[in-house]
Parts: sequence; structure tokens; C-alpha cells
Amino acid sequence: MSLGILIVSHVADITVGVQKLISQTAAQVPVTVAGGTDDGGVGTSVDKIQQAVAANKADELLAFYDLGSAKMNLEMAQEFSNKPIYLYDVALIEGAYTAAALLQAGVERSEIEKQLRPLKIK
Amino acid sequence: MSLGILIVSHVADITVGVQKLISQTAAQVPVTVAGGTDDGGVGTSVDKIQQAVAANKADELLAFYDLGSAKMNLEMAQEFSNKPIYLYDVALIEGAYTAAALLQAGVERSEIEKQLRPLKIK
Amino acid sequence: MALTLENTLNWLHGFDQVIEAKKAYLSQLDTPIGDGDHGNNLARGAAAIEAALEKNKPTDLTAALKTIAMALVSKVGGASGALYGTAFLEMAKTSQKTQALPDLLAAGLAGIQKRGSATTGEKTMVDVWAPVVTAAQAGELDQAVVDQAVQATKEMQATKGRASYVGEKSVGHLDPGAVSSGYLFTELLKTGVDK
Amino acid sequence: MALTLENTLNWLHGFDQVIEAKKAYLSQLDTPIGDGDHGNNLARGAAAIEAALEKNKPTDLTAALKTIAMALVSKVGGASGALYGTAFLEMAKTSQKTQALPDLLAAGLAGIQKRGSATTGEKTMVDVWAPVVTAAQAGELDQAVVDQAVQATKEMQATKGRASYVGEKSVGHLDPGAVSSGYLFTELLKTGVDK
Ligand SMILES: Nc1ncnc2c1ncn2[C@@H]1O[C@H](COP(=O)(O)OP(=O)(O)O)[C@@H](O)[C@H]1O
Ligand SMILES: Nc1ncnc2c1ncn2[C@@H]1O[C@H](COP(=O)(O)OP(=O)(O)O)[C@@H](O)[C@H]1O
Ligand SMILES: [Mg+2]
Ligand SMILES: [Mg+2]
Ligand SMILES: [Mg+2]
Ligand SMILES: [Mg+2]
Repeated sequence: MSLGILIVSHVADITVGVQKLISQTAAQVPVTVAGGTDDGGVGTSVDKIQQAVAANKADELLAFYDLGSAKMNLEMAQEFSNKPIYLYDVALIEGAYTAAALLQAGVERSEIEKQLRPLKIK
Repeated sequence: MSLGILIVSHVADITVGVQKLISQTAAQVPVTVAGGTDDGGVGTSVDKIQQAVAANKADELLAFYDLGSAKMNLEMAQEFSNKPIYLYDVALIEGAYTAAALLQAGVERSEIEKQLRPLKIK
Repeated sequence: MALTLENTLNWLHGFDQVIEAKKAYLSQLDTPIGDGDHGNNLARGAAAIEAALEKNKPTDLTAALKTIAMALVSKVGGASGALYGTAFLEMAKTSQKTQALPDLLAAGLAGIQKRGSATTGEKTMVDVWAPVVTAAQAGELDQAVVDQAVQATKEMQATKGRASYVGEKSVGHLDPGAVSSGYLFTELLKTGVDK
Repeated sequence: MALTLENTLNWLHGFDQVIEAKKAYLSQLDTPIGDGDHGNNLARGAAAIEAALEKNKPTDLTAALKTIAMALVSKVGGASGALYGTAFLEMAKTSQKTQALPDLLAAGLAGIQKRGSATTGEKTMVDVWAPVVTAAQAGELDQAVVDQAVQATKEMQATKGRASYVGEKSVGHLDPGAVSSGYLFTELLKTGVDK
């Protein structure tokens, strides 16, 4: 069961940046992102999230988001998706970085979730 | 005593994105950013932080960062600076967004700090 | 009190027009307590609904509700897209069993609450949907119910959505999603479905 | 056991050369437990030190240490830049009162700990600096002290810096900042300052 990371933010630059931050530490972890609305504005897009889910090579995804409305759109994508998506109410950058570093080091999901618990802020 | 926001991240795209996210909600709040190293790589630069401090129109700054090494460089800039800089060990995106929304609504620093407390994860 | 393909199309055409007309006002309401985009978000959704209904020409109520839902989900981009979208998706599902308005609206409200986990008093669209459903179930839905529900959000303090970030400062402002939900139910009443 | 302008310049020229030579190895050490940039970071710093010493030509120890510190602070860009930079800044300050090596190294260590708040056993450069300072104060600093301190980081679990993110998985790897600090003290010993 391979694990990947999904980043959802209201702003495309944030997702691009988080992906850069992660890839330095976790070059082998599949990371896909959905940032901004379909027309490049600030917001989130279920379509973009679905594309990011499909584009991720992993079998299961650990998902991180910025604000509550991103979570709602993530949950819609989660319902439409066959791929298991685990959603974490943690700090976006710090949570995604933590998960990526642990995935790269070969740590299992249950252990990653333990490490994410102190980052829960939502 | 006018208050502004300073964003420091290892990646320039993250700072640009956070600024976009904030500016939508808090158009009047002075926000300046320092992202990446001087040559555009992943890292933080004391020089860039000092420039962002100087460029901020506010008298005092609330500062947010991503990872520990950004904090160290922020603290160096803080020591070199005359402008008071308050540093928060909170989730970067969520903390900066919260502070910006409250500043825009005219809320005072002491109250903002109270609202930031649950976002402390570092 | 039943939704039909015909009154639902009328209803949404009316809503889409009002949203287009009130776009700037809704975004303005969203400025002091949000990010100033609610009108623009919904206007994208309204245009998408019109385009989708024109393109797909649904031939039954369920198909119409589903088309509306998907247009909202794909094009709005804010919290309101997921919330209104889920409301119409749940109404579409329920419409396979019943066309009764109170049941359909109750399904919509349940969808909004599933998606956003807000209850009444949190200064959201739930504060309009909940009293509307209650009134519809009692056979007492009218414009006054809608207007009062919308106005009541003004004095509430937000504890959900973006307005919750400004805490006490949210008091004294109408909730934008409550106002747009008010338009939705005003247009519903104009179709005469309650008669 | 005193630093002088002359031995300090020799010391840093030696360090800068080793860093350039070991750049790839240091970044490789930083890969399993960090972000793989420690060698590149320090190589930028080493080049900046060489350029600054060439340009400013410091005429006393304090000026030399300060020039070195500022080059590290401005150009390294990672945790190690702030840490080594603060170490040399504190050494520069203390050099106004004394040139005694144990006191200067102790000031550097204090700077690192002020900046990074790590203590010994956290798998960082502190695990090299701390035993080196202790040995220098006892007049027992030699290559074996340095080498042992560096090697000891291998079995430690990181609780500070990026390596702390991988927790237990950090065990079994040398700490890159400990290794580069090992080079720093090896080059210091080569100047004969301990004789
Ligand atoms: N958790 C929630 N439950 C119910 N309604 C919500 C929730 N969060 C936000 N809303 C509604 O959504 C409206 C804002 O919509 P919009 O501005 O389009 O989205 P966004 O906040 O993402 O910019 C609010 O006025 C409120 O009525
Ligand atoms: N809080 C700290 N205290 C002391 N040393 C630290 C601390 N954080 C990191 N380090 C040291 O810095 C080294 C990493 O430096 P470098 O890779 O250049 O920075 P970064 O981690 O920002 O990429 C680590 O190997 C460790 O020795
Ligand atoms: Mg909005
Ligand atoms: Mg929005
Ligand atoms: Mg590194
Ligand atoms: Mg780095």
C-alpha cells in the first residue's frame, strides 16, 4: 500500500511552495497539489482536487488543507473518489512537512498519525 | 502604534501565496515577506528578512515562520532591528491568516495573541 | 407543496438573476467579516447553472437538482459552493423518493450540516435554512419567516466559517451566506410552490 | 592556547578548503535525516568568508571573527548559518576581552545554544562543540576528542533541527552539523593553537 501526499490550498503559489519544501526532504514521496480556483483565483476547486487525486501515483493519500472551505471541497472529492484519502486537521505546511519526512524515512501511517497529533489546530 | 505582518518561509512561493491569501481578507494590513535564500533556493536569508522588516510600513511587526531554521534567522534579524518584532511559534498559514483578519478588524495585539495561543505548535 | 421539474427550473432561473444583480452587495457583506468574494463566487455558480441547464436540458426533477448541484460544486470555489452544492445533491437524492418540499428542504439542510457541521446560532446559512425547514414542515413558510431569519444573523457572533476568525467583531454584520440563502427562498416562494 | 589574527585566518582558510572538498559528502549526510543541503550551504558560506577576508582584510582578531560571522550569517541560508554565524559573533564579542582559546570557544558554544536551544544528546553540532569546549578548558583538546564527539552523534536520536522530524529513524546516521564542526576543530588543531 503506497502512501502519497495531497496538498489543497486557496492559493496556487502556496501549493507550489509547499511541494518545493517537501520535495527537498522527501524526493521519493508522491506529492500532488490543488491550489486556487479553476480560473486561477483564490479559492478551492473540487475538479482540481479530483485531478490531483488521480494524478498521484500512490494508492492512498494523506491530505492537508489550509482553511475550512478547502476542507469542505476536499471532503467532496473524498466522497467522489475510490482512492482512500485521509484528511488531517493539522497545520498545513508543518503537517505536510512532517508527514513527508516520515514517509521518506519509511514510517507507517499509524506512526505518522501519532506524530501529526500535536499539530492538530483545526 | 501601527501593526504589520512579516512572513518568513524557506520557499518564496509560500510567502507570495500567504500574502495573497491574507490580502484578500485584510487589504489594509501591511504585509511584507522574505522567502528563500538570496539566490532563490530553499532556505532563509537574514538579509531578505531585514529588507522585509524595513519595507514594512508598520511600526511593530507580528512575525510568522515555517521551520526552526527560519526562526533562527528571524531571531538574528530581530536582534539587528530597531523595530519591535514579535515572533509566534504558531502554524504559519493559519496563524498569519488569523492575525491578519483580526488586525483588519481593528483588534489589539494582546487580544490577537490570545487568539493565536491555540495555534501554537512549535 | 411539491417541487416539480418546472417550478424548480423557474426557481433557479429567478435565483441566478438575483445573484447576478446582487453580486456586488453580497461580496460587500463578505468584506468586513470574510474575504469579500461571496457574490462573485455565487455569480460564477449562477452562470454555471444557467449554462448547465441550457446544455443538459434535464427532463426530470432529480436530474435538474443534480445538474444544479454539480454546477455549484465545480464553479463556486468557496465554502458556499460545497455547502449549496451538497444541499442540492442531497435534495436530488431525496427527490428519487419524494417531491414534497419540506422533505427536500430538510434533506438540503442535512447536507449543509453534514458538510459544514454548523448548528443554528453560529451565524451561517444554517440560520436561514433551519427556520425555513421548520416553517415548511409546519406548513407556515412565508416571506416573513425568511426575512426574519436573515436579519437575525446580524446580532450573532460567528463561530464557523471565515467570519469566526474575527470573533466578536463579526457581531453587527449580516452573514453573506444567510443573505444569499434568503434570496434562494424568496425566489422559491415566488414560484408559488407553497400555495 | 590563544587565538590570534594570524592563526584564525589560517584556521578559516583551512576550514573553507575542507568544506569545499567535502561539500558533496556533507550534503549526502544531510539527505537521510535532513534536506540534503548542509554541504552546499556551508560551501556558500566558505566562499563568502574567503571573499570577505580578501575584501576587508581585517587587521585584528575581533574584526576577523566578525567578518567571518557576517559572511556565514548572510550566505549560508540554513540553520547552520545562523548557528555558526552566532558562534563567531559571540567569539568576536568575547575577543575584545580575551584571546584565550577556551574562553572564545565557550562563547561560541553559548551562542549556538542561545540561538538553537539545543543541549548535548540532541544529535546536533552542540554534541561536538560541548566536549571540545570542556576539553579545551581542561587543556586536553586533541584530535581524539573531536573524532569521538563526531562519531558519538551516530547513535543519538535527534530532537532538534530537521532530523528531529524523522525521530527514531535518525539513529544510525552521523549528524551533518557535527561532522562539519568536526572539520572546524580539526583545522583549528592543525594551526597548532593548542600547543
Ligand atoms: N461551516 C459552515 N457551515 C455553514 N455555512 C457556512 C460554513 N462556513 C461558511 N458558511 C457560509 O458560507 C458563507 C461564505 O461563503 P463564501 O464567501 O462563498 O465562501 P468563503 O468563506 O470560502 O470565501 C458564509 O457567509 C456562511 O453563510
Ligand atoms: N537547534 C539546533 N541547535 C544546534 N544545532 C542545530 C540545530 N538545528 C540544526 N542544527 C545543526 O544544523 C545542521 C543542519 O544544517 P543545515 O543543513 O545547513 O541547515 P537546515 O537544517 O536548515 O537545512 C544539523 O546537522 C545540526 O547539527
Ligand atoms: Mg468569502
Ligand atoms: Mg473565499
Ligand atoms: Mg539541511
Ligand atoms: Mg536547508
